[in-house]
Amino acid sequence: MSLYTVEIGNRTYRVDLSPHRKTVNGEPIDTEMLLLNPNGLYLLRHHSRALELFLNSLDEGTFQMLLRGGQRIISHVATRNTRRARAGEAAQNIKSLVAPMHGLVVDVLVQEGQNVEKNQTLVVLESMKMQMQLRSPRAGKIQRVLVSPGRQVEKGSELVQFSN
Amino acid sequence: MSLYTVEIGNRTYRVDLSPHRKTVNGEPIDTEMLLLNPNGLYLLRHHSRALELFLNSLDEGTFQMLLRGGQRIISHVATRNTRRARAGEAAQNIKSLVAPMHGLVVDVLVQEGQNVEKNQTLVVLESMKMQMQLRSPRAGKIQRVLVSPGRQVEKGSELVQFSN
Amino acid sequence: MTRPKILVANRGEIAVRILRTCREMGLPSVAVYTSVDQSALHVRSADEAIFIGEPRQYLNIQAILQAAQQSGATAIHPGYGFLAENADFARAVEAAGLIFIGPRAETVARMGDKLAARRAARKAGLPVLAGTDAPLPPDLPVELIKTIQYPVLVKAAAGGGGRGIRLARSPEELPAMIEAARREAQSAFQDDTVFLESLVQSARHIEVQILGDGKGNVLCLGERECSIQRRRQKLIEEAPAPGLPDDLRRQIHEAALQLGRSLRYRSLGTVEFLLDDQGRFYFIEVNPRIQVEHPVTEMVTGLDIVQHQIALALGEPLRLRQEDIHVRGAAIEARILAEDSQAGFLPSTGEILYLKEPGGPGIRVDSALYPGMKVGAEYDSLLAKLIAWGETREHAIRRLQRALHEYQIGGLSTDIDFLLQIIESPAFLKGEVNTTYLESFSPKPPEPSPELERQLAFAAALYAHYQQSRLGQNHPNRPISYWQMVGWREQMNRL
Amino acid sequence: MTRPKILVANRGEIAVRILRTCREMGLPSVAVYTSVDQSALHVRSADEAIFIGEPRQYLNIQAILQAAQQSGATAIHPGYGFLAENADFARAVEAAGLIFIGPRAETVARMGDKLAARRAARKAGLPVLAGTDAPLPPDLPVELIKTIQYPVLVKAAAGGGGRGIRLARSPEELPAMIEAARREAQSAFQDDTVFLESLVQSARHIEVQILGDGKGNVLCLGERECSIQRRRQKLIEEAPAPGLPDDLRRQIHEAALQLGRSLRYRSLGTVEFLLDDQGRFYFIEVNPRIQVEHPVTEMVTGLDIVQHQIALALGEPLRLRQEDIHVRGAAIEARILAEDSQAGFLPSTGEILYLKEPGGPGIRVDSALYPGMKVGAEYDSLLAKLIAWGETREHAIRRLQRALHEYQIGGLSTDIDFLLQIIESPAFLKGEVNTTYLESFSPKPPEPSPELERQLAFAAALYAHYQQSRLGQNHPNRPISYWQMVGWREQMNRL
Repeated sequence: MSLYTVEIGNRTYRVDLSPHRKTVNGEPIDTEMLLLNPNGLYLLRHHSRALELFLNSLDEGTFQMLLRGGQRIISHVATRNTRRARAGEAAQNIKSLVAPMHGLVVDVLVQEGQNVEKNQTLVVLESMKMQMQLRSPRAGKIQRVLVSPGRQVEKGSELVQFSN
Repeated sequence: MSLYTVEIGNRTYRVDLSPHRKTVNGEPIDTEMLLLNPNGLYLLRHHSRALELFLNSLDEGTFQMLLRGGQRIISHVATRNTRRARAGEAAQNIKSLVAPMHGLVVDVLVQEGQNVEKNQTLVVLESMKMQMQLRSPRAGKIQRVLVSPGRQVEKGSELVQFSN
Repeated sequence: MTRPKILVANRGEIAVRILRTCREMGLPSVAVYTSVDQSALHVRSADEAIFIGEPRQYLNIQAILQAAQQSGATAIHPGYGFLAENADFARAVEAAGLIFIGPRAETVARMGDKLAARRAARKAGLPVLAGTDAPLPPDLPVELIKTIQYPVLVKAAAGGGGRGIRLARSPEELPAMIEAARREAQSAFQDDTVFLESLVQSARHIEVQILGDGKGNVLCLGERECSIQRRRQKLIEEAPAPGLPDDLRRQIHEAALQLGRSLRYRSLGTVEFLLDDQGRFYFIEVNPRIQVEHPVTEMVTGLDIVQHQIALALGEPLRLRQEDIHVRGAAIEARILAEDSQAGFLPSTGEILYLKEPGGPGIRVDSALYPGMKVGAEYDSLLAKLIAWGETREHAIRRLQRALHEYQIGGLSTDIDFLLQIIESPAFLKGEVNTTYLESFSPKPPEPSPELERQLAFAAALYAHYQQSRLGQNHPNRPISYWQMVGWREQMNRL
Repeated sequence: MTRPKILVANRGEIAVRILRTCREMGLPSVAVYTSVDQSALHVRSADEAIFIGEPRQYLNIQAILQAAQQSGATAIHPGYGFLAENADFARAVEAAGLIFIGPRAETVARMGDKLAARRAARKAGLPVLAGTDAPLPPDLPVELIKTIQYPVLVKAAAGGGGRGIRLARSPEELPAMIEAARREAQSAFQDDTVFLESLVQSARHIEVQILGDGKGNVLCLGERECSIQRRRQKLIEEAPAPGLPDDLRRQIHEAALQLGRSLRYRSLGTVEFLLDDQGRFYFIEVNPRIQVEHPVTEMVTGLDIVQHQIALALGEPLRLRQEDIHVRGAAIEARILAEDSQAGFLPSTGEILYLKEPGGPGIRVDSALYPGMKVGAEYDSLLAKLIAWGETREHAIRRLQRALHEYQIGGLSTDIDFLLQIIESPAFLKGEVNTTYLESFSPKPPEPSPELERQLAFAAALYAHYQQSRLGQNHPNRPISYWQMVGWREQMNRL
C-alpha cells in the first residue's frame, strides 16, 4: 500500500514510500517535503536546494504541481494494484462535445440529425470577453443538441451528443 | 442559548441571536457578517458600509477583533447563565509574577524570603533585542524564585511566587 | 459647496486602483457590486458599497445612477471597459447633475465612432491609414472587392479593445470576414457598422498619454509601447518605447498633442498609433479613458495620473506644466490573466487557495486578488498587473522576471509562465517586436530536469499518500475548502 | 575567473531584499538558516539554502564560513545586525579567500569603536560633540562627576543600534547609569567600555548615505531623517529630510563626504549626525553596512544601492558620478514590528493566520511575512517595512497612511495602529519632530464609534456562537490551525 505509480508527461515513476525505504524507480531518494501552508504550499528540499511547490488535486488521482514562475506539472498517481483507466483509452469513442470552461453559448451552428466533419465548428462559446469556436472532436452525426444561444454552461457540461 | 453578554472596554452588550430576532441591548440590529477567508477574515456589512474584520480567539470567551489600520478590540463573550469570572476579581490576590512574553531571563534581582515593594523590579527579561524590567505587581514576601539567569521562559510561565 | 464623493462604476483591479487614489486624496468613495462580487476587494477598498444586482449590472446606466443617488455620490469614475466609453452614460451622469470623470460626452461619442475619429485626426493634420471613410454598405460590389489591396482589416466603427476586427487576406475571404466582424460588433456594441483599413505590416503599437483641461491646454505624459499582443489583446506594455529615435518620438508626441488641442480635450486620454518599419506612423484611435497600462506611465513620470484626472474633473486647474514632466528609467507591465497558457489560453476559473504577491525594490502590484477569492467566468480574465521599474529597460525586465517568479497563485491557472517566456525571448530583450510577434511565438514549454522530475514524482506520490490516509481515517486535520465554509456563511446570514 | 556566488549571512526581510537583487543581477545565491527558520521566506528566495543549526548560529563566524565553503559561495553579504559590524568576521571572510561585501575590516573595526570614530571624524574636520575622548575609568572620581554638565549620555564604545546608551540627568543618577550601560554593553557586545557625550536637546537625527570605491572616490546619495524613534530604535524614516535649508543640507552632505574620503571609504555606509534647533550639526557615528532604512534613499534616487554595493565588491568600477544622482519626490518608511502597541509595546509572538500586504501606486513592501509563518521571540521584532513614495512629502504621507490601512496581519499584534497615529499627528505632518518626540507622544487610542462598537459586539457574539456550535457538533468545517498540521508534516518527514 506504500507503492505508487506516478505519470508525468509520458514518463512513469515507481515510488515506494515504505518506512525506512523511500525509493523512486528503485533508487533511494533524499528529498524532504515541508508543509508551509495548510492549503497546499510545500517546500521541496533536496540537499541545499529548497523549492516552493504548490500542490492541488484536479480530480481523483490527478494532481497539479505549481512551481516558481508559474510552471505547472500534471501528474497522475495510482497505487500499483488499482491503476486507473487512462485518458487516452477513453478518447477512442467520443460520445459528446463538452464545454471546456464556464461560459455563455453565443451560437449553435448545427442541428439534430446533421452530419458533421471532424474540426467543424459546432458551438460558439463566450467567456471572459472572448469568443471561442468549439470544433467537433470527430466526424459523425449529431444526435442531440443540448444547448441554445443565451444559455450559461458550466465547465464539463455536455453541449452536443453524437449518434454512435 | 442564543443570548450572549459581550463586554468591550467597560461596556456590556446583551446580544440575542435567536432566529428572526437579532437584537443588541434589546434593539434590532441590521448587520451581516460574511466569511471571506476560513482563517477568520470577515466582511461586516451594515447598510452600505462594508468593513473588513479579522477575528480570532485569545482564550476561552475572549476574542480579538482586528480592524483596518491595525486597531484591535478585545471582547469577552459569555452566555447569560455561565458568566465567567472576571479578570478584575482574580487580580485581588496575586500569587506570582508571570512572564508577559517568551524571552530569556537576563537577571533575577530578588532572593527567596526577601520582602519587596509594589513596582520593585524583580526580574529582567530579554526578548527581541530588548531588555524589560518586570516589576512586582504587589508588596509582599518572595516565597520561591523559579527561574535563573540564562533560562528561556514561555509567555505565562511563573517566575516568582509570593508568600500569602 | 458639496463635498465631493466619488462613485467608481467598475470592479476588479482598476476599481481598487481608483479607490486607492480617492483614499490618498481624502475623498469619500463608493463602490458598486453585483451578486458575484459581494466579497470582492473593491467592495472593501471603498468607504461604502452599493449592491446593484446580477453580474451584468455594471453595464446598467440606471443602476449606477441609482447607486450614486442612494449614496450621495457627486462624481462618477467609469474606469475602463463597461460604461467607460459609452457616451449615453457620460450624458446621463451629467444630466443627473453629477460629474463624469472623463472627457465631454460629445468627445466620447466622436472617438467611439472610429470613422468620426479618423476624420477628426485627419482634420487635425495627423497621418491616417488608407481606408474607407464611410460605413461599408450591406452588399459590397464584387468589382470593389477585387480592387482592394490585400491583406486588409475589417474594423467595427463602434469597436474598441481589439474587438470586432478581422483580417482578410484575399478577395475570397473578405465577405466572410466582414460577416464575422459584423456579428461580433453587433453582439458586443449593438452596432454592426464596419469599415476597411489598410494593414500595416510589421507594425509597432505606440500610444501617447495626454491630459487636457478642456480649455485647449493639453499635456503629453510620454508614450507607451504595447506591441506584445495576443488576439489583439495587449499582454505586456512599457514606457518609454524602446529604441525610438528622439525626433520620431517628438513627432509622435506632437501629433497626439495636435489632436488633443483640436478636440479641446478634457481629462485623460490615449492617442494610439501604428509605427511601421520605415519609421512612418499612423493614427488608429483615441481611448477617452484611463487605460489598463497607465501604471507604466506613472512609474516613469512619478505622477499619479488618476489623481490629476480626478482633480481636473472636480474643477481644479491643471497644476502641471509640460516642463514639469520628466521620464526617468523604464517601466514594464505584465498582465496576470486567468487563462491557462498550457491549455490553449482557455479562460480558467477556480478558487485562490494560496496567494503570495511579489514585492521589493521597483515593483508595483495592482491586483484584485485575495486568498479565498473565487474567480468565475462572468468577467474579463485580468486578475492583476505586475509593473516593474528599473534604471534602464534591461533593469526593468530583470526585475519583472524576478517578480514574476515570486508571484504565486495557487488554485487557478494563469499566464505567468507564458509572460516569462516572452520577456526572456531574444527579440523582446532587444526591443525588436511588432504586433504580430506572438502569432509566431510558440516557445518550447520549459521542462523540469530529469532529476527534478524524479523529485516531483516523489512529491506527488507523497501528497497522494497523505490524501488517501486522510480520507481513510476521517482525519481531523483535513484541509478546509472555502466553499465548504459557505454552508456556515449562509447559516450565519440567516441568523 | 570563478563565477560569483553570493551567500547572504542574514535572515528576515533584509536577506530577502538582498537575495532579490542577486536574482536581478543573475547571480546565484545561498541562504543560511537555523532550526526555527527552516521554512522562512529567505530560504525560499535563494537558489540554495544551508542549515547552520540552533537560533544563535547567525552569529557564528565559523558556521557561516563553513556554509560558504559547502555551497561554493565566493562572496558574503552580511546585511545589517548579526555579524555585519563585526571586524573579526570581515577579516575571517577575506582570510578564507572570499569577498566581504562591505568596507575593509579595518574600517569596520575603527567605526565600531565609537571613540576611534569620534577621533577619525574630528581629524577629518567634522563637528564632534563634546565628551570624553577616552574610556571612562572603572571608578569615576566624585569631583569629576560634579563638574559634568547634565543631562549627559553614557554610551558604549562598542555600541550600535541604540544599545548601551543611558541618559543621566544629575550627578546622583550618573553612577547607576554608567553601571546600567556597562551591563548592557557587556551583555550585547562583550565589551563594557563606556564614555560620556553631551546631550543635544531637541535634536533631529539626520544621516547621509555614502558609497565609496575604496580608492578615495566617494558619492553622496542624499540624506535621511530618522528622528521618529522609540527607545532609540528608529520607527519611521524619510528622505529627503523635511524643511532642511539647502545650504545646511549641502554642508551636511559635504561633511559626510569629507569623512568618507579621509577613510578612503569602500562600499556602502551611513554617516549619522545630530542637528540641533540652532542649525548646528554634530557627527555621531558611522554605520559601515546597509541600513534598515535604505529603501527611502532608493525610492527617491531610483538606484538599487545593494546592486551598486555588490557590483563594487565584485571588482567593478563605480559606475555612477555625483551628477547622475538626483532626488525626486519624497519617500517614507514605516517599520512593521511584532510589538503590541496596545500592551506597552511588548514583543508579540504568534502565527500569521491571514495576510494581505498593500500594493498600488508608490508603494514598496519589503517583507519576510507569509501566511502560516510562526513569529517567535528568537530574533528582532522587525517583520516588514512599508515604504511610500510621493511627488511631495505630503503625498508620500497620504500614501503611507492609505497603505498602512490596507496592511492586514491576522494572528499577531503589531505596531501598525501606532504608526498611523504618529504619521497623522500634527507635528509629524509639519515635519517638526525631534528624537524626543515619541517620549511624550501618547495619543488617545482610537475608539470605535458607539454605533460601530454595537456592531462589533454583535460580531463577537456571532463568532462565539458559531465556535460553540462547532465544538458541540464536532463540525467537519473546523478551521484548521497550521500547528495542528505539524503532526502530518513530521509524519511525512519520517516517511
